[in-house]
Amino acid sequence: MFELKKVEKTFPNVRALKAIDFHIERGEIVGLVGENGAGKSTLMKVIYGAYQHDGGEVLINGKPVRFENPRQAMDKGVGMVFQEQSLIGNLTVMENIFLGFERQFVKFGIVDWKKMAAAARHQLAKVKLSIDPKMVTSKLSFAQRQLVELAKVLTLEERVHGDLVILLDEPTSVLAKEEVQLLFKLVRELRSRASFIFVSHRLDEVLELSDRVYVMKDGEVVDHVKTSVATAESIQHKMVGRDINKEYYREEKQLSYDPAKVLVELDAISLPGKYQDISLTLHAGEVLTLVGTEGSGREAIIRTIFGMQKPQSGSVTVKGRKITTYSADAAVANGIGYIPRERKIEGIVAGMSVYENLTLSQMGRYSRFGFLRIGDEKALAREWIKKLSVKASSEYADCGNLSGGNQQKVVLAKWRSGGSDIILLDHPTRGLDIGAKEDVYEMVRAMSADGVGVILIADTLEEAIGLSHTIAVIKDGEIQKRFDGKPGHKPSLFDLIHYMI
Amino acid sequence: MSFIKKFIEQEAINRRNFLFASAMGAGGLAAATMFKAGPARAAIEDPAIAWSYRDRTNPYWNAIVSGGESFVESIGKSKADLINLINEGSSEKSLSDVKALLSKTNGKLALAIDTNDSPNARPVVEAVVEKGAFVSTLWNKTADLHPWDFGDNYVSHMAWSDVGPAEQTATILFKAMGGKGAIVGLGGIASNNPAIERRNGLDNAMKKFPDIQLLDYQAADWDTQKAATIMASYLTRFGDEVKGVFCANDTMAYGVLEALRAEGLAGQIPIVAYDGNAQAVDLIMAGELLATVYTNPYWGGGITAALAYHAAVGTFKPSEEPHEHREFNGPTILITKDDAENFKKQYVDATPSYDWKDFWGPSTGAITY
Amino acid sequence: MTLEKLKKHFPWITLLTLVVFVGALDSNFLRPENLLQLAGDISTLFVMALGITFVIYLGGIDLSAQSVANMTTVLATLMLPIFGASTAVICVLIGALFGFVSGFVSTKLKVPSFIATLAVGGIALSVGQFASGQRALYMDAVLRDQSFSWLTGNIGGIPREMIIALVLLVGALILERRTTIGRAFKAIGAGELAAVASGLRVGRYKMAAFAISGAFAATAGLLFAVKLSGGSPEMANGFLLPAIVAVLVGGTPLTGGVGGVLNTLIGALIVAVIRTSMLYLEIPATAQQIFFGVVLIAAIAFTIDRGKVRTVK
Amino acid sequence: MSFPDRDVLHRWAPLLVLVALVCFFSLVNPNFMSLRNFARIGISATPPLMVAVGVTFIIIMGSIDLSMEGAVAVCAVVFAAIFIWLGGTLASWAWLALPACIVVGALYGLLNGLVHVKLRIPSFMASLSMGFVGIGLSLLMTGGDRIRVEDKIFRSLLTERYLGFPLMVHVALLVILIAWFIQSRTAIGRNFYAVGGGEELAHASGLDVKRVRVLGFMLAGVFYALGALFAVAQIGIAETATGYNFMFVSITSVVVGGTALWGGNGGVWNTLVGVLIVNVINNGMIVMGLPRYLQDGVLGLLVILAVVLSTDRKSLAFVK
Repeated sequence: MFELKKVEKTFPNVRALKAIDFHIERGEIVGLVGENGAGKSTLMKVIYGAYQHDGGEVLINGKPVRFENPRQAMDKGVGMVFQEQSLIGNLTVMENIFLGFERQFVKFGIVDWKKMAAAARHQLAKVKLSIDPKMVTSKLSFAQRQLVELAKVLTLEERVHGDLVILLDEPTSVLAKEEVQLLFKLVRELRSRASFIFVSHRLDEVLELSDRVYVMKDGEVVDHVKTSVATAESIQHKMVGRDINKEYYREEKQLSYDPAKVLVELDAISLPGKYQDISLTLHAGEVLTLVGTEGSGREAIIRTIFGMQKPQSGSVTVKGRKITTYSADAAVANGIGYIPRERKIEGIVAGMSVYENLTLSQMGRYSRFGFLRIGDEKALAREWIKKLSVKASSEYADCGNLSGGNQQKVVLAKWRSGGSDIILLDHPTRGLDIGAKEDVYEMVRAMSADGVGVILIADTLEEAIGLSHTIAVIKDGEIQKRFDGKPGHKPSLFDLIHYMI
Repeated sequence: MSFIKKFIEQEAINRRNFLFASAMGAGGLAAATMFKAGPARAAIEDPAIAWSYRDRTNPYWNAIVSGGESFVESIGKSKADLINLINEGSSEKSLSDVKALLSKTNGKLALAIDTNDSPNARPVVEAVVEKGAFVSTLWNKTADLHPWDFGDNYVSHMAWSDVGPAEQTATILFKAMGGKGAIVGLGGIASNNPAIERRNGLDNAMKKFPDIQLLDYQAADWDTQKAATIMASYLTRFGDEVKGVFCANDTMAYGVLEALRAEGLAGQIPIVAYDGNAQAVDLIMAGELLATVYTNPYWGGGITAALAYHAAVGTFKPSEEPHEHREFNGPTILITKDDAENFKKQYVDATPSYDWKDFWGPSTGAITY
Repeated sequence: MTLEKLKKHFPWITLLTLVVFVGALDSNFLRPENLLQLAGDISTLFVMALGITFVIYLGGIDLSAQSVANMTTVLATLMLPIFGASTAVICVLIGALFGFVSGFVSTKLKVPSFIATLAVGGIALSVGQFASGQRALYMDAVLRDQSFSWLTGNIGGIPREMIIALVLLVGALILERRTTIGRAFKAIGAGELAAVASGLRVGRYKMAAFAISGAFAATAGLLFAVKLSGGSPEMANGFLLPAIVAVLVGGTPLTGGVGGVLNTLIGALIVAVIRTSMLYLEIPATAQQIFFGVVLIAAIAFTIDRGKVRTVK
Repeated sequence: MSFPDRDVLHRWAPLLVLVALVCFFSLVNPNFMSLRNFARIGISATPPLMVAVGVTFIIIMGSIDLSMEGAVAVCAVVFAAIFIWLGGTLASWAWLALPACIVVGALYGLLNGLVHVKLRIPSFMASLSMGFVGIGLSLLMTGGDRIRVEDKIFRSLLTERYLGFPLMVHVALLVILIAWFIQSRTAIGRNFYAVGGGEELAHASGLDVKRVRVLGFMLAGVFYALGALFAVAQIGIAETATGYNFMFVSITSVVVGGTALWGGNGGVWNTLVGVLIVNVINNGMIVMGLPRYLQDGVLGLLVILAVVLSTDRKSLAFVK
């Protein structure tokens, strides 16, 4: 019923989509997977009208259509559920749900708020969310926001005659396990009303939810299989175009750390509303992983160590010295490096070259009397581009134009080249494809071997288990349980989840 | 050739510097007469004529330009031949525009200018002299800058001595109040010459009326709305104490009047102003304004341009004129209820025709410092 | 050459187009001494714009520059008899101090720079008015020539103030391209959060940018005071908007991180050409403002590199 | 949880600042606290209030509008010209000048919005340039002259009083109510908040952001026209200079009232309080007899103080 035939999209210098064939039937759930840069997001944008295709045809029930903007796509029943933060925080839930389509509640230019609230409640009921539609959206939890997003798209049901196609873009990335299950249940129920295109990095989830999976690579659909016959390995193989070591955490490579050398010591730090009574110790060469759900307080702990938040009580000791001033620059001076989750916002500076990004945290070392030694900076950049095999045309390349994995490498190189021996990793593999993830794991192991202490907030539990020496499970800002994660003695997924929820 | 020209000009500048240096000492006067005549140049044939002034949003400057246009027409050109340079209150733009015009006309220029701020007069005059063009200034110049130090090219400077007329309006105000009571004052942009002189006029009058008290005097920057706001606040602060208002110009008086009108006090508290705009004259006839002073900007605008032009074409040689023809005060006419109607007939409803070659007839004598 | 690559060059292409256009209508305009003079006359304004560039480059705005320059003309005139040539240093330091206060209010008290600088400008204006006794002041000619002859006149036909402006430009360019401060400015302008997360003391750098802007504004005021041989609390009026326009039209948008001091050079020249072109095109007095506005819209429409500005607010 | 408390405090901070200022000035000079003085403040606050309300909508969208001086000048001059041309009194066809003025304001705003949106020029620059155009346009129309509007009926906006306040203050309050209605009850009003809260998201949700922007500038133009009408009613003169000083005063007022320059929050009531704060300061400084040369500086300090008190600084990552 919704179909793409030989769809093309070309940007200056890049052929982003090459003759894409794609179809989805009524009530079907179709998965869409591919590495970063494979063309998934371009394809989605063509489908929901943010981009216009420049070759081939988009067909609905056999009739060619063309969407000039997202609104036209919506009018034809194509809607998009964006990743987490796509609701406007300062508006109420109901305003977000009906944003751009308020006309139905408007009489003589006046909005009938009661009618809108009632309609909003109706939509929220579809996703089984019982919140006040007059609530300001910024006060909702991540999971609630995701459901409001879905409810918003489901308003198409009333507005559009004919079938609905709903795109789900990484809907699970910020959800805890049980919330994911709730979402999946909901989607399965809703297939009586709509078809879904499910985009995710998490292959297991794609296989669990979808009927069929399209695999993309280099702007092409390289395979399309029924999930009943597919395996994660075969799909990964298609995505990457090479075999992946099944056990890619390579536990056997994990070395033990030096318990005699303490790098960071948290002594009963508390910050009301964020975390309470956290005591942790990080040793040289240790990978310490904080496990917990979204909003459990993990980020706040990391940001405290980096000096961006100040605990109300308790103390932080770095390399034997108690921290008195909480500021990022003091943390950097103490040899702490921070690799934030929002890579594009906090990690790299888009618009600056690789070498400029690399020395940002250590300009003092590459300058004399305030004047930069740009030659040395470039040499450093060339060295690390080679060391980490960063795919960049040269040290002059704009970091904003690098792929996610290569950006992450630049951020890592920034800290490592500056000699940081305490590295804080917040979701370092978020949004990376498998190949890039492997590179990150390799770097974590390399750092550990060099005696660097690493505190990690992992993207998945498997990652956490595979990489860490020590695991602290955090729930509602408190440490619930500590696990020793030495090879051979690793806790199971179930052990962790038990304490998380 | 240009080398020689440069040398001569350089000499002229050196002479000026020497002049300054010696003016500090006792020999200043002697030196000044010694080097009185600057480098005379041949007359310019058909120079461009320009007026450089503050803005077009003000009736005062409009009258200046009208006078300039009238002069331009009197020599058989069209109004459009008068080049307008508007500085919008920016000395920087004033100077840049003049330089650009000098460059465009290659020095074939007769310039009439108010330089916006007095310090700006020197660089303007120097630029004009360097290019061999002719300039007459109006209002703003520093006291140490004199036309006769620049030979023929700095033709003249005209200003109005506002102290006397302002003293007269203040006196009229005080008499209307019966010689006693309290007044408030509104001044122009504090550092402007006219603002300072008019304030001095008020102070002089106050000395003769010991029973008059000045409650407060604040700058309203020649602005109608600001004046209205300040007047309203005066009413709050002083209430019924205010028996009279002294305004440094007409446009502020309108604001004062509207602030009073809002309270139903228009016409009940005497106000005096300055400039003699048409609206002010009407207000005097309506009894809402007590007096204003007409400075005849129309004549000022015309004659300043005429002086520059005629010096440029060689009708007269400025350096042969006495000092009182190089720096002189313009005419002022005091307007009160008695003569308002007559004045309106003569100056507002009709435009008097002037002989633009009678350069110094209406003037009121040399500027004294 | 693709359009993308060409975009970088739009500002100076716009400038060249304007010059050629006016030159085609009146070839006098293209005389070298005329162009030289045009560039020379914009010098003072350019110096102020140069300072403002740093603040806009960080995504802020400095509306106090004109008031600081006004104040400086007064202070310079008052201090000349006492301090002689070191007046210049004192003025620049005072300007930097006012800029620093703006920066402090903006970064530490989190008042938007639009308001913070406007307010600090008010304070500068008050200082200027108070110090001047609300009068125009004149410099003693001998003292001026003793202390500041290096600021006036010509060297080999080139106005000295233009040379000063160029020296300052080179200084600013080195600051922007070759120093840690410049690099930090770039990082903060393009990605403030990343700069914070890299351990940069963002607050300090921002205050430094405002202080630099204040110092340049004071320099502009000083140059102007010496040029006009006097000072008044109104003398630098009319500088602010053209200076900001020069920065923007040169291609340093208010969003920060893009553009730079070289762009401001081009922007200042564009402003000078538009202004002067009115004389050559003989635009009537009452139509000059419209002309300026319309040409400005056209020039900005050409010069901004929209590719680098994500949302157009 | 101390969150709601801080929220509430910051929401009411501008009003508290206003009350504190009124108390302070009243202590210095008891005359300040009088109906007559409040009426005076009301008169001087009315024209800038209209302009500030107009620009509030723009600022809520996260844009800025610097064209108000040109817009007010054009509207005032067009109004006065038509008014005089059609008879010069409201008791004739000259009343048509009132709607004509509003239409001109809307058209001016429309043009401003189109330049901004269609040419994709940031609003700061687009509106700054359009401001020059507006000033120039009014200059072209008047040739620099002033147009006097002396009709007694029109001027009754200033001269007639009810409950101690002139008519124009009452009309202005009515306009504020309408503005509040637009802000909270109409789709377009809420869309301003959506654009200010997240432009790209709003676009992706199917909102025609460009249309909202252009409409916003148009609406602002209407309020500028109202500001022009009140300014003419207050002074009785329409001229190019009618628009002077509105730009910085109105934007300062909006920010002092607690509407953030980065958009998405604040509103009409904030602006009312902000305009009152600025006008109370201006009035109070003269009432307490502060010398003029100190007034700019004191206003600056008080504005900083007011903004500092009314912004929720802890929630801000950084400020531009």
